[in-house]
Amino acid sequence: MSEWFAMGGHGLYIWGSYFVTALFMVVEVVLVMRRRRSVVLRLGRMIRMKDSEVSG
Amino acid sequence: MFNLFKYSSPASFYPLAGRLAVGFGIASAILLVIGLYMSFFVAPTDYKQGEGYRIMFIHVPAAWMSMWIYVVMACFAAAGMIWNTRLSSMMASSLAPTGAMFTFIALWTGALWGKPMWGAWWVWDARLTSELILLFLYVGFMALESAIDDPRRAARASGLLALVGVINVPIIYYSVQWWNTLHQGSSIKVVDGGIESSMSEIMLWTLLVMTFACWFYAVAVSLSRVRSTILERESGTAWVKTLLKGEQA
Amino acid sequence: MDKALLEIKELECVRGDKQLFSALSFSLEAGSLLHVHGPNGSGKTTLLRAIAGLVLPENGEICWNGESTEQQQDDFNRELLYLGHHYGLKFELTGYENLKVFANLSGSDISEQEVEAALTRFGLAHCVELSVKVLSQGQKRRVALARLLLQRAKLWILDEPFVALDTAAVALLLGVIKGHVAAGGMVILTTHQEVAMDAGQLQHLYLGETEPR
Amino acid sequence: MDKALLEIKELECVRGDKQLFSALSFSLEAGSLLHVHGPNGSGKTTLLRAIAGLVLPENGEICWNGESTEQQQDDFNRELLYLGHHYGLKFELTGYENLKVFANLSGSDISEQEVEAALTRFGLAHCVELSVKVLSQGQKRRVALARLLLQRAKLWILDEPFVALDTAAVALLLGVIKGHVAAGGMVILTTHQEVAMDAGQLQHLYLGETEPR
Amino acid sequence: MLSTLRCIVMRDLTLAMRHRSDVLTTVFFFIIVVSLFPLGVGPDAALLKEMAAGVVWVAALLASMLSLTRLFADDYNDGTLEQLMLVPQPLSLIVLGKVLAHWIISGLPLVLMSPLLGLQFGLEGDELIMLMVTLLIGTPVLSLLGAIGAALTLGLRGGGVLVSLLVLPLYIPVLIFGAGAVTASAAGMGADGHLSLMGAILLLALVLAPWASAAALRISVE
Amino acid sequence: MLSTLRCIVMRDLTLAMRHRSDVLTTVFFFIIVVSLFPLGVGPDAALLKEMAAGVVWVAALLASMLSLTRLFADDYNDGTLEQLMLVPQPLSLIVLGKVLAHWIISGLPLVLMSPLLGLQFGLEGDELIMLMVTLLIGTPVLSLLGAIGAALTLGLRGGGVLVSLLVLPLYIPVLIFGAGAVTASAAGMGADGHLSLMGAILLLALVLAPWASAAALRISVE
Ligand code: HEM
Ligand SMILES: Nc1ncnc2c1ncn2[C@@H]1O[C@H](COP(=O)(O)OP(=O)(O)OP(=O)(O)O)[C@@H](O)[C@H]1O
Ligand SMILES: Nc1ncnc2c1ncn2[C@@H]1O[C@H](COP(=O)(O)OP(=O)(O)OP(=O)(O)O)[C@@H](O)[C@H]1O
Ligand SMILES: [Mg+2]
Ligand SMILES: [Mg+2]
Repeated sequence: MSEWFAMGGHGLYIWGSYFVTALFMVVEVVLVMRRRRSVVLRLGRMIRMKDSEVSG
Repeated sequence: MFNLFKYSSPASFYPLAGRLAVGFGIASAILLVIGLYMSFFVAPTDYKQGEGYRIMFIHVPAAWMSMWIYVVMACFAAAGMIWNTRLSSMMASSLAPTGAMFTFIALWTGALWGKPMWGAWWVWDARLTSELILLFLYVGFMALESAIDDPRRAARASGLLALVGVINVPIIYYSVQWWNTLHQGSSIKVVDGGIESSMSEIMLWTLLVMTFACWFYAVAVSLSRVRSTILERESGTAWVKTLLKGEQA
Repeated sequence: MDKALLEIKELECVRGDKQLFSALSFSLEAGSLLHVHGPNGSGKTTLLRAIAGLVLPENGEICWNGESTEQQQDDFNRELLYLGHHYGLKFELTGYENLKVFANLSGSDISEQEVEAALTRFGLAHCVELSVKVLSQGQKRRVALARLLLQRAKLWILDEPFVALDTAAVALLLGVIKGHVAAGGMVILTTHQEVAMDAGQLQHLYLGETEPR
Repeated sequence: MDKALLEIKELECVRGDKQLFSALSFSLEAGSLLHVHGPNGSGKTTLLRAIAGLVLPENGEICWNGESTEQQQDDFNRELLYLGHHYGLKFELTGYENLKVFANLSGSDISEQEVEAALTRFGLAHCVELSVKVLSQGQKRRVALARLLLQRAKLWILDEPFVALDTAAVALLLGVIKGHVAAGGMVILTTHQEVAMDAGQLQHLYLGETEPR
Repeated sequence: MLSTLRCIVMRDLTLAMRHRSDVLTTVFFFIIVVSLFPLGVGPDAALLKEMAAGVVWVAALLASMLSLTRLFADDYNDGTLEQLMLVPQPLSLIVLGKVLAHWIISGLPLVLMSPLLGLQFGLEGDELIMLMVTLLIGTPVLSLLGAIGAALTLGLRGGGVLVSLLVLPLYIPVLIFGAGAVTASAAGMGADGHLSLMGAILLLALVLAPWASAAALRISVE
Repeated sequence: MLSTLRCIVMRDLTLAMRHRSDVLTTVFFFIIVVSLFPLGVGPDAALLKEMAAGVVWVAALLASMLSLTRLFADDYNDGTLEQLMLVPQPLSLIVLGKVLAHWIISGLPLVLMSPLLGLQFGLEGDELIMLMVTLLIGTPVLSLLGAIGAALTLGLRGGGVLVSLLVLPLYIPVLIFGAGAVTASAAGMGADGHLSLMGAILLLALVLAPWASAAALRISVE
């Protein structure tokens, strides 16, 4: 098994590539989702506040 | 044709984008699992490079994506400038971060591949250099967009830049290639050629699967990014209001 | 071309996420003056800039002699003189040089005497050879206003033209505006100062939520 | 320290080859307002900047509580608030952030509520989160003026503070000035607009060749 | 048409002459940057000669770029730019006039100065002439492309650095062919190919850049 | 004292963060300039390795200098600077705060970025560390000295180029010792002498520059 991970001496390079790629993709997805959540929250609050201003 | 125009309005595109993003996301995940399995367990060890060549299965898709996304982005920007459709410029700006990410990944994996193969992290080769410049073009696009406060102005300015950039991309590509062949022997090309000729059928298929996984990933991510942008820019309209009220409740 | 006509049709302007005005329509004939009122931030400057073609409206159209100004920007610009909050002067040049450049660019060919006469009329005779940079606020403003006498534009758009002027200069400018309107010109202006305006056909436009007081 | 006192002694200012004023002397006590009059280019701005220490006078002295301001620039600055033609605001920051920075730097420690109250008082409640750059002229001016409410300066030097303000804001600012003078502050201001001023001890100073009309 | 162009060029030249130091500073910046390299790299003559064309060209790029920020910024800040946009002439013509003036002020002096710097690095005869010729064709392209960047970044904070980020990648082909031509001629190979490519780039830029800059200006002034 | 310093530094950092791209652009400028050289000089690895320290240092100089123009200019144009001068605190303290912020924004990122660029040019191990250390000591000096130039050229037209003219000569000692240290360590010689000289320059600049810049500001704002 560990031999497989060593990848014939190229393990560091291969795993370095795959790991960084995975990291970037995960981070990008998380960032996109977080942005979406914050946008929905912020705009929702804004719209609610405007509504209460009009009615109240 | 009629349908296309219907979906070019943000209000009707928003839900469609949501459904498409989920679809492409799932497809990308499935292809990614298959592709990773193939790249590590199915594809044979290369007779010349040993295991090291397995970096190819992300390097090459990332490199292809980096260039393809720029072209798509410029097309959206052009459509946005010509027909003044808001949605196009939003798509352009939401493609850019993903494109920049793939460019960086291509550079990173290339460097990690280069060390064992050429003994150097970096050489000033034509392909490498023009990829680096592509990263600068992406960063310039994003920097300009984020430097302008007003979103509509930002979209128009960065769209113009994307257009100018896309004229420049082939010029850069050929100039760098020519510049390089003038000075340096083609030692690197030989290695490349070696890989290509030795590429077995199964390697080619793995590469293809991984490429489509990356492509679908890019589509999914930029579609969900554009959804946030649509909400922000259309926050004054009635449909966003009703939509958000529904989501809060 | 007999009578010039400016028509604003269903204009809407948005800044950021704020709609400043929408469905704004009016028209302006030769020989009339439009005074745009409104509290700070109500969108007067934005409206004036939109008419001049410096701001892209969200919706609506601006027509000059029946044709949209976008289609005939050059022709419209020839008839237009816009003076905004900024002076639009090169501070390193003298007042004379500044006026000369504008006269040249607007295509009218104007003699030295005319430029000098305009400067003198605005009380700047003693500082023609000074660069605009060292002039006082009011003097800078006067240099910018001297363009009114030189360029033969039909439509004047003046954003707070009375700012920084002393009482003598305010009276002078009022006279110039009245003369222009009487000669069949058109003027659109805003001002927060109380200035007695009664030139030609006087129209009023109120922007903002507050009603005229 | 009982009563603050500003004394101008034999002041002379020269710009280029032009002597703006010379042998100008006056003094200003706590609770009084000085209105500097004069046509465009008569040297009002120059005088105000000289008092604030931003222009080096050719001759003469400015004394604060009996001592030359040059000798005690830091102490004098603590008592001084100068608002000129420029707004002195960072356009990229919001109004709130701008005020906060000035309050911090002037050494007075001011709570968020106070800053918000000042902005609200000047009718800017709805645009606290906008960067100053996108505000209208009048709104920018209001942000700058909100500093008057926050910094506890004794001497206010205001160069044409009413410019770009709508009528409501002019009335508001007048009230603020009167309040400051009544509470023992000192104000020096210039304006070309006709504003009804009758605060504390009202003094007038006429610059320029023309006599008061 | 021509009188408008002349009026704009003369106006900008007059403004530059009002501060004669302007013209000099670009040249001096060029000279200083070129002179920094021997200090940083060390005084090895062969190494320096090999670097010469590259260093001179990079310095020219930077000098031209540095003066770019000023191209529209002054006019923008004092409101003259919006007045120029209201002039009854095509905006791209006015842009062309301003670019021309910019080149005369900050490009031409570099061309005239370059042989001297080449000499310092040990270049000779043909190489010097080639350096001058490439700069003569190349610097107008720098001004033209730079105008796009300057127009796009107008009124933005940190415009100076941002403009370089946008513009330097666009400059790369000019740099490669410019420096390449000198090196090729030094190696005894013909540089005709390089030169005709640069000419083509110049033509392309001359046609497209004023138009793109004008579009960018309209966006920025809004 | 300290609270004033903190307030100024925080204010400038907030301003920079408002446009996060500001910070990035300086770094990218640095990267781009360094990458231009191989394009100009050609891709010969040995030649490039020999140039490396010089090129990186010159690029750092230029990047730091380019962002200098902004140091006081924004504050000057909108009138904030005259307000800062009226603050009841020594002006040199305020200058120090602004310089500190400038270094954090535009110096520190260069230091952190330099090893990567060194790698591209084929530097290794010790040389990379030495490159970083010299930049760490050197870049604050660049910001400090640069502040004097920025203050002197404030409000002058073409300040961008003029400032480089004033400041680059002042930078030369830092450049020589900085690039020299890297070359020395690459050649296997000790670089201690270089480093301690750079430390001395840093101390001197830290004491004198804020004071000199404050004096220059008073002259410029008049
Ligand atoms: C930082 C270093 C590198 C960068 C920036 C880079 C960039 C690129 C780019 C842009 C492409 C797509 C070009 C095209 O399709 O024409 C590509 C493809 C490829 N690269 Fe790299 N590369 C790097 C290092 C390497 C190394 C070290 C190797 C192998 C020894 C390698 C092997 C390949 C192969 C096999 C392809 C696919 C060629 C094809 O399209 O047929 N790359 N790379
Ligand atoms: N990005 C933005 N987000 C929200 N509001 C904005 C934005 N940009 C501009 N605004 C608002 O748009 C308005 C612009 O008004 P404009 O300058 O036209 O006012 P005005 O009537 O000329 O006022 P004044 O009398 O003060 O000159 C301001 O109220 C400003 O706050
Ligand atoms: N270098 C110079 N040579 C000659 N005169 C100069 C020079 N610099 C400034 N001046 C004059 O100095 C005066 C400066 O006046 P200042 O700005 O103080 O006027 P002000 O009273 O504030 O006028 P305003 O009401 O227009 O604001 C102007 O008349 C200007 O022409
Ligand atoms: Mg206004
Ligand atoms: Mg004044």
